[in-house]
Amino acid sequence: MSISTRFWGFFGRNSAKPETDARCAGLGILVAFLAPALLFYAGFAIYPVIRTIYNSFHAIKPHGVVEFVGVSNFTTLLFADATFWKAVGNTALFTIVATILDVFGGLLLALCLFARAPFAGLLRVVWFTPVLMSYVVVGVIWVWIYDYDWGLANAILRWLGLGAFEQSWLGHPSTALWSVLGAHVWKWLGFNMIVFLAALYALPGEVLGAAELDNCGWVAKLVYIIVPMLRATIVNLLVLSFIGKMMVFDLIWIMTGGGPLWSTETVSTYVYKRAFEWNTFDLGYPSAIAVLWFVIILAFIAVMTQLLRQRDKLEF
Amino acid sequence: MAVITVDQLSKRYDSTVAPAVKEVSFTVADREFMVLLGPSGCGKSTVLRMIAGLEPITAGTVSIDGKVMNQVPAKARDIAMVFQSYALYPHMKVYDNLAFGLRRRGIAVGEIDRRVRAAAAKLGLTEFLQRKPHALSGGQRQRVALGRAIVRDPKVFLFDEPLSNLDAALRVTTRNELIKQQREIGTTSIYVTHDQVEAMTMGDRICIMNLGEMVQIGRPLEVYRNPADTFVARFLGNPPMNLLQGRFAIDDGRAVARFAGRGVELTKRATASLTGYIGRKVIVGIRPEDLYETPHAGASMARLPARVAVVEPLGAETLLVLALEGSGEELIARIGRDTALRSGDRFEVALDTSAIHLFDPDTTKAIV
Amino acid sequence: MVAGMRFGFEQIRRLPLALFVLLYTVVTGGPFLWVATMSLRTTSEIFKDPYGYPSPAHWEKFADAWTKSNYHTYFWNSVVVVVIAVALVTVIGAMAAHCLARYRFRGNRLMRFLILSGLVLPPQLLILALFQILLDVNLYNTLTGLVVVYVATHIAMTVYILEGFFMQIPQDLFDAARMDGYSDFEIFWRVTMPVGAPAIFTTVTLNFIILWNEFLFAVVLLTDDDKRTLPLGIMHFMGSHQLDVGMVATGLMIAILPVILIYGFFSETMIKGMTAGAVR
Amino acid sequence: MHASFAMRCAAALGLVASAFIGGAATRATAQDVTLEVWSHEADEPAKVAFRELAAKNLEKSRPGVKVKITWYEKNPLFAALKTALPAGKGPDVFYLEPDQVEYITAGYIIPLDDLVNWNNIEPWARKVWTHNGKTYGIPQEAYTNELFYNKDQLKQLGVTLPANGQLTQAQFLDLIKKARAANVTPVSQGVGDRPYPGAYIVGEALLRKLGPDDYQKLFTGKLTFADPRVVEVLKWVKELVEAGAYPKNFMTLKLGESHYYFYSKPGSVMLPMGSWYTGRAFVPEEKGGQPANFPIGIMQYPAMDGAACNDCKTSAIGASFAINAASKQKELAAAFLNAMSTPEMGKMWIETVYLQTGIKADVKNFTGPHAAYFTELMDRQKGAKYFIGSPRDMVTGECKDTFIQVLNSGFPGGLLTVDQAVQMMNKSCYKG
Repeated sequence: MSISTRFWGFFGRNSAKPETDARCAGLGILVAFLAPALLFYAGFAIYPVIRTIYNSFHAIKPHGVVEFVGVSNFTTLLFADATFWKAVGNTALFTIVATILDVFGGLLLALCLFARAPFAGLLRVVWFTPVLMSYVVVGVIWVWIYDYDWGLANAILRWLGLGAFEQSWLGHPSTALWSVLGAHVWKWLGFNMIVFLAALYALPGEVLGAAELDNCGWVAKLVYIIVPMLRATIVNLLVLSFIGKMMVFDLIWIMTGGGPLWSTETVSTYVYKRAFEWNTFDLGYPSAIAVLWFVIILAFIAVMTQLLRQRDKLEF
Repeated sequence: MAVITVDQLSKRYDSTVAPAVKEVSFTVADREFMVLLGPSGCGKSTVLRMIAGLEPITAGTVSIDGKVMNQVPAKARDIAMVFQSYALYPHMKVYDNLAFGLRRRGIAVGEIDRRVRAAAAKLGLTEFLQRKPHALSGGQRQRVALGRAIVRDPKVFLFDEPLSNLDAALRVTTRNELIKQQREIGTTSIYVTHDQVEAMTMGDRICIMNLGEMVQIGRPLEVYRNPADTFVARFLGNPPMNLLQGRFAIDDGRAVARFAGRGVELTKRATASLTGYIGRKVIVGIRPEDLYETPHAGASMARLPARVAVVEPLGAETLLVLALEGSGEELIARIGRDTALRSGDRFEVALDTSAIHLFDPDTTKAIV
Repeated sequence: MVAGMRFGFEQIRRLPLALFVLLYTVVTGGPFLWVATMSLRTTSEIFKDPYGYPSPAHWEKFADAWTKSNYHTYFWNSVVVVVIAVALVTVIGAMAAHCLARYRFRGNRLMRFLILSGLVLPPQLLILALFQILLDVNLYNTLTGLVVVYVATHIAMTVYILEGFFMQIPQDLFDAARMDGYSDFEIFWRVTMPVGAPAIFTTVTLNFIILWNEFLFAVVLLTDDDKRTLPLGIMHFMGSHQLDVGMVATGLMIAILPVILIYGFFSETMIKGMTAGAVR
Repeated sequence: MHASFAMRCAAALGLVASAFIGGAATRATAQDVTLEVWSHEADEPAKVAFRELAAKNLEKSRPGVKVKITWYEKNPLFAALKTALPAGKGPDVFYLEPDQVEYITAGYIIPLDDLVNWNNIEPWARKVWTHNGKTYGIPQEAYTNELFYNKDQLKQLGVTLPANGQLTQAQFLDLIKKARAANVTPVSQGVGDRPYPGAYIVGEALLRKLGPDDYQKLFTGKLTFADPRVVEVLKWVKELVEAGAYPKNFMTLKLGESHYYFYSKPGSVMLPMGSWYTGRAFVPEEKGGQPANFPIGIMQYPAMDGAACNDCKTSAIGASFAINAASKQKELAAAFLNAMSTPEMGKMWIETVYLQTGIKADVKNFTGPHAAYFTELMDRQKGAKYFIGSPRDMVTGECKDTFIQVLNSGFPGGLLTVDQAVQMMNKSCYKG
């Protein structure tokens, strides 16, 4: 009998749960199922988080010198950091708008394919390509598209005779955030589309007729029939998309670096700046930003998952 | 050979709430087909799952052939179960669904194949063996589920509402087929349902449960004729037994039930058991089929003035919803199909006084 | 005759839809095609005319990237890291998801909260602590270390998707398997995994796409050139002075072709799979 | 059943774990001594060749020593360093620039005073790296902030430079206006990927207007931006901006792209840039360099009215190298630094990189295809009074962030009025 057998056996014996409950299992079984995930997770995700929380209450000096500063990082953050609040505002705006555009745009795209658009099979691949590109490449492409001189956006405007509307899209505070947002939505629409497409195919046959876009009154049908039936999918995607947007970093970092004049500064870029760009090795303050943000996101998720509670059973 | 004995079986999920199953005891004889009947949430499925070993037992014992099974894991009890949802593995072909339970038991491949094909032939599934469940009709899926139990050749079959997902017509044919199979194989079976027709037609015996407790057990007609309480009285039979407010009295030495403004003499009743109820309230139960449009000779009949509220012709017979003039209570009568009565008509409904049931209004138990 | 008219009528009704479909196809496929043409042109050609047709087509750029710029190394590093990480995170995540979805036990909710809260961890912040931990366990600057980090940081999303799906699998299936004599682990392996295949497939695809393009962890946790992954390889051409646009595009095509091919082949399966549940 | 499953599980975990450990173990078995170096500027062939030659020289003089240089781009390099150093790791030697004082204050790099042969280093360059009497980096690249221009363009606009190459404030504004009228972008500049290029003109103007002392005070928080001289400079720069001095894609134009913009497409009259510009522009044309016959010229930044020091000019140290405090072979690391800093190497630097250096190098005559350019560069240094250090070396923290957003991009980008710029800079930087 090996040591490991006795180890697991020990846990098994301690379990008070009888053998016979289909939904209960001995501690040994639970541990066996959860341990690998928890090991990875505890070591390389939870532990770093705990360190981060710890750091947020300290000033980190070089060579392992740590000085307790209480909540001073947080008070500075909450009451004296205009950039942070600017970043919060930008992130909130970005998150809300991009999430809604992403999810409902994805739904509309899915409906297009679902309404038997020609070449739907090919389009499903083409429309998904932006999802497959890395942020670096998406960022570079869109910086070019938005370029004032040779960018595609202005080229099209001039070609349409709308030269008066040409812009330095990423160069002006009033357009920069929206321009980045456009690129971000462009990248992720395809993902939401695929998920919705799957959900649409899974709808019972009777509503399929109603889902056809080319009937008159399709807006009403969308609002009163399709959206309610896809409620679970929508909520699920809203949560996923929401989380992704709240942490948006790569694309903004590549496209604008938070500028011009902080107009695209998000919480993530601000954390990164404070941690890596601010001539300092002190992680206390950036940690405090991350912790506060983490708490805010968790609160939002908690509210949103309440909506997820009713999960319909699958039919087999 | 398998005798199942359930003794004082109880289940409590949460100490703050009333137990889900309270001290249920019964014995299922070898080769017997026992039906557990009751409304949803009455604890019948929990009893079944405790017998199966899928649910821990709070108190009491489950034994098979005299051996206590409480701590024996499900897989070692040699029990096969058919689920309401069929629980077919969606990713496996019918063949593999049938073979899945055998493979785990170290049975030779050839033997597995023989058993699977035999079961498939018996159930008419041979041509579907290479299909996956989603390509089968409801009835076919049901048969696969049954087949999965049969191939195992277990000591005990457990059925958890296996017909409730079928449409009405299919349910009748599958019901008959299932009984035929069980009689042929002769495996001791426990069948859970909330459908009283299934219970009446299939069960060797019926065990009726309500609110976690066993109310009555017996052969179907026995139970039907002598319901132990008002719950059983109303649960068995469609439409259910009529229950009216009444009072018991002794009039000139005769036992009389007063209800609906009349006093009705109770025939064929031993007055001895009723002495305690003299002058007290009772519940009077009358089955719809014991009511008639006109009294017929040879039986002792009483008559109650009533007004026809609704006429429901069902073809073979007609149901009348009556409002009793004496008390305003409602009564359902099942009468011949050629009645001329219309809604609004007044007449005196006849009842067979020998078929009157009496129940104690406090305990709801039958007064025998 | 009537049918023909109907058809024409329907076509007119469908015109706006068709136009929109065409437009969106151009918007999504256009940039990709643009990068594709650039991958066959030199940087100076591109600067002269960004939207030009690749003539002559410089196919040799692919060979150059593959050999001279070490792309074959980056490519195989990416393959090794991503395949192993995705396989591990799928199995490990599925086990945890199965456990959370299937068993009632004290601490279930806490455990779920703990794991799912990983969804909202900003990676920029984890990176510093992760670096130190990898050093402690001697995994810094190793592909293994990167695999470990990828697994740890993607467990949360994997569990989130899988748990939602596994919860919807009827308990009867598991009861049936249990009565058939299968152990807990066999039930996971023979019932949960195959029945949950659609969700598994979704997480595999998603994790693959994300990890294949992952940059931040790779740049900080790997230093040796012969250990770098593809996204770092592409960065090679994004010099601070000379953004070698042509080679960036070539690198991108090398990086994206496998993903597009896989997706092109499997999108049908994936959708069919997701139809049964998954993220839905 | 449980036991067997548990065993299998444990075995699987063990397997995974041993695979990890196995993977890690292969690293630490090198027999020879390896010196690890992390360097930026992977995309500058001349500098790559320079440093690899130094490495080879060291390997030759010390058998058994291997120098391993890992090439990075700038941002990834510092991301890697900022994680490695706090953990007590990182390479023995790494690339650093003088504005990164946090490495010194945090103690992650060691004083080199007793380790390196300082006889080979220019004293003024050494001074840049000297903090509290100790020197922390060896300066390799030195540069001056220059105003490059296209000689043909200037001629076409009908503008001639005075002998000293310096226009007045008004003349410069006029030049900008002339260029715009001729539909030519006056100044190629972009802040798409760098935190400083947008501030070249305003920075140099402030330096000459205020003189070195007040200039330093301004960027160290001791002088208010509301100072009338500062406001005058800002007003002039605002006029330049409004006259259309910068390209329309100023905000997104990357450093490399701004070079290309200057000499190729669409072309501009001027390019304010560090003199290291040529290290990147003198690569062959097919690799994105400037055309061989490009008429590059160098003018002085314009003279300010009422200036304190119109001969003043920013000189700064760029690429430098430092030794990791956690290095286990500091002596060897210093030997590598010395190997990069010999007079021969200094000569090679100037002749191949076409750039000044902090290494003492005796170069009298320039040869090669770019000799004329280098001669002109040296000409423009005559009589110059150097201010060592650029604004980005002086500002830190919030002030640096504001400098980047305001003086580097928002203000020259035309997004801010003079008042707003003054107010924002004062809020973040002025401590008086």
